[in-house]
Amino acid sequence: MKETPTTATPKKILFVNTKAPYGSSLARDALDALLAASAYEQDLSVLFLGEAVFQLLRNQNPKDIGMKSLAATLPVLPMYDITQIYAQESALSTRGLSIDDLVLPVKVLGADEIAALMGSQGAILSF
Amino acid sequence: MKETPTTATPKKILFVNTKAPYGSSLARDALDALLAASAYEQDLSVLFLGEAVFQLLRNQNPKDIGMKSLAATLPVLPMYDITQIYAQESALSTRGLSIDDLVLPVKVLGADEIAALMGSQGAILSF
Amino acid sequence: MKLSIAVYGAPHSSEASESAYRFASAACSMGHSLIRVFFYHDGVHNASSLAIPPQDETQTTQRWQALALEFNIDLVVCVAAALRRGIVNTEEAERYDLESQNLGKGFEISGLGQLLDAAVSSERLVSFGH
Amino acid sequence: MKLSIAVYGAPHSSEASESAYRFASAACSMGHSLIRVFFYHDGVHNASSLAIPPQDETQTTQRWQALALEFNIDLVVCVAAALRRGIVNTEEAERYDLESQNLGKGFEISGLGQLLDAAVSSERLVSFGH
Amino acid sequence: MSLLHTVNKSPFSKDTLLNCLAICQAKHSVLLIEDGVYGALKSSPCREQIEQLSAMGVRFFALSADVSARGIDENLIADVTLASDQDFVNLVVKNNVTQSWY
Amino acid sequence: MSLLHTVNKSPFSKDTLLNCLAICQAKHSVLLIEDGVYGALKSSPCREQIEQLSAMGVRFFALSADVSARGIDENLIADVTLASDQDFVNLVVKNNVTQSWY
Repeated sequence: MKETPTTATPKKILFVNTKAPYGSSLARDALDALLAASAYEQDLSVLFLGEAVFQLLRNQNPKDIGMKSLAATLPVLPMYDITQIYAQESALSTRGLSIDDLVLPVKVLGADEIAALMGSQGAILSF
Repeated sequence: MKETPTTATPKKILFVNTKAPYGSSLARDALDALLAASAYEQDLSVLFLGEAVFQLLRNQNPKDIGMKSLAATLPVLPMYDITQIYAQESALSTRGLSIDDLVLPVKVLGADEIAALMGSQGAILSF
Repeated sequence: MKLSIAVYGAPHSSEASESAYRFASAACSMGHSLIRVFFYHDGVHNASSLAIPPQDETQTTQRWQALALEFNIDLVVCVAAALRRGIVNTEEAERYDLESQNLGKGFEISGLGQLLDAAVSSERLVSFGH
Repeated sequence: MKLSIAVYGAPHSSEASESAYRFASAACSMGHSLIRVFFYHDGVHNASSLAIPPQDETQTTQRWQALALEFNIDLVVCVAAALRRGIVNTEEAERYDLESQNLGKGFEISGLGQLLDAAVSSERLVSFGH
Repeated sequence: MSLLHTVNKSPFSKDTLLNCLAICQAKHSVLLIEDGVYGALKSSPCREQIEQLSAMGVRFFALSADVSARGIDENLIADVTLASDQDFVNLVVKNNVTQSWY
Repeated sequence: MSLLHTVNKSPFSKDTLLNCLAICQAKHSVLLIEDGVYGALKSSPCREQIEQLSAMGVRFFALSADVSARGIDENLIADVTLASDQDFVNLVVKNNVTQSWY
C-alpha cells in the first residue's frame, strides 16, 4: 500500500479570523470551514484578531437581521475537539472587552505569541 | 399635456466617490453611472473623497491587472458637460498629493464646503 | 413620499441587501411610495432565480418579489453589471447564445440610466453599499 | 512544490480573483504543481457559465478553465457557498427543481472539507480575499 | 439644509465614520447601521468627536436591530439614540438628502 | 520559522497593514498587493513602522503590476522592493507559511 505521509501525521492548521460578525458573511463562513475541518483529524487551532473578537461577544441576537447567532454556535468548538482557541490581547483591550465578555474560554495572546503561533503552522487559512 | 415638474427643472445630483480604483470595481462603476447620467440633462456634480482621490492620479497603467485605466477616461468628463468636479482637500494632503498630480482640473474643497455642497443637492448617489 | 433605493451588495455575503429590504419594507408599510429598487454592482445577485439558501435563512429573491407585487415596485437590474456577473434574462441568454437564463420573475433588466431616472423622479434616494 | 489556493472574491467586483489567477498562472509556468483552486464565499462566482464580460475585459471563467486543462488543476467550488449565491450544477438543479444550471465546464462542486484537504495535501496554501 | 448620513463600517478598523464626522455640521443627522453600530460603543475611537458634535447639534442614531444583533445594547454612548426601521425611514423623509458612507 | 504576509488594503483607510505590522518579526516578509501597495507610498501612514521593521530584518515587497496600475511607481519608500508575479510565487515557496491580510 502506498504511504501518504502528509496525512499520516496531523498537520498544524490555523484558522485566522479578522472580520466582525454579520456585516459580511466571512465570520460565519470561517466558522463553517472550521467545523467541517474538525472531521479530518488534523491539529487545528483558531485565532481571533482585530474586529474578529466581536464574534466572541455574549448576548448576540441577530434574529431581526435574518441571521444566525455566531455566539450561539462558537461554544460548540470544544465538543468538536477544537480547544486551541486564541484571541488578540490588544484587539480586546482596544474595544474595551475582557474575557468575561466572551462566550467561550480563549487564551489571550500578545504580538510575539501570535507571531510564534503563526510561524509554527503547516498552513494558515485566512478569513 | 400633463406637466412633469420634477423633470422640467434640472435636479441637482451629486455623485460621491469614496473608493480607490481597481481593488474593487466601485470606482469604475461610479464613473459608468456618471457618464450614463450625463445624457439626462440634470445638474450633475462629482466629488472625490478619501481614497477616491487616488482615482485622479496620473500615470495609471492597469493593463497587467486586466483592467481599463480610470485616469484615461476621467478627462472626458468636461466633454460630457460635467464640469463641477470636486476633490477633498484633506484627502489630497494626507496622501501627499497636489492638484498637479491629477489628470483633470478639480476644485479643492474643505470640510465646510463639502457639507454645503452635499446639503444643496436634490439627491446624492454614494459610491 | 416618493422614494427609491439603490442596492450595491449581494445577499448573504454582505448585510447591505438585508438593510435595503428592511428599509423598503418599513417604507411601504408606512404608506410611502417606493417607486424603484435599482440593483447595481454586486446588488444584481439579489435577482438570481438559482440561489437556494438553506430553508432557515433569508430567501432574498422571493422576498423582493413579494414586496414588489404587493406594493407595485419596479425591481430594476443594471444590464452591464448583470452581464458581467452572470445574471441574464431570456433575451440576453439568446443574444449571447447561453443555454439558460437566471433572472428572477418580477425583476427587469435595464440600462444604468434608470438609476439617474430614479434619483430624478423620487423625492428621496438612499444607497445601500458594502 | 505542491501548492493550493483559496479564492474568496468575485471576478470584476474585487481584484482578488485577478490576483489569484496571476499567481496560479505564474506558479504553473514555473513548474510548480498547483493541485487545487478552492472557490469559497464570493469566489464561487468565478465558476459561472453565464457571466458575459465585455469582449475587451477579462474572461475569468474561461481563463480558469484553460489553465486547469493545461496543468491538470482541480477547480473546486464549495457547494454551500454556491447554492446560497445561485451557482448550481445539473445535479443540484434537479434536486432543487430549478429550470437551469450555470456551473462552468471543468469546475466541480464539492464540500467544504476539500478546503482543509487542500491545506493538508499541499506544501503551501495561499488565500485571496476581498 | 438638513442632511442624513448613514455609516455601515466599524471605526475600529476603517476610517468611514471619521470621514463622515469630519464634514458633519449642526442640523445633520448620523445613523449608524450594520457594523457601523460599533461606532456607538463607549470604547469607540470616535467617542470624543461624537460627543462634541452632539453638543453642537448633530443628532446620532444607531439602528436597533443591528445593535441587538451584535450584543452591544448595554455599552452605548448616551448621545446615541436607538432607531427602529421606521425611524430610519422617517430620518430619510425628514432630511433633504442622504449620503451613505460604506 | 519564516512567515509571509500578504496585505491587500490601503493603510490610508483601513487598519489591515497596521495589524500585520504589529505582529511582524525579523525573518518575516510582507508583500503588498492590490490596494495594499498604497502602503508603500512615501506618504504612507505606516512609513515609520516599515522603515523600523526593515532595519530589524523584515523584508518588504510591493507587487509590480499593482504599483504600475495605480501610477505610484515614482513615489515609493526605498525599503520596499518591487516584486513580479514570479517573485510572489518564490516568496510563498521560500516561506514556511502565508498569512493573507484582507
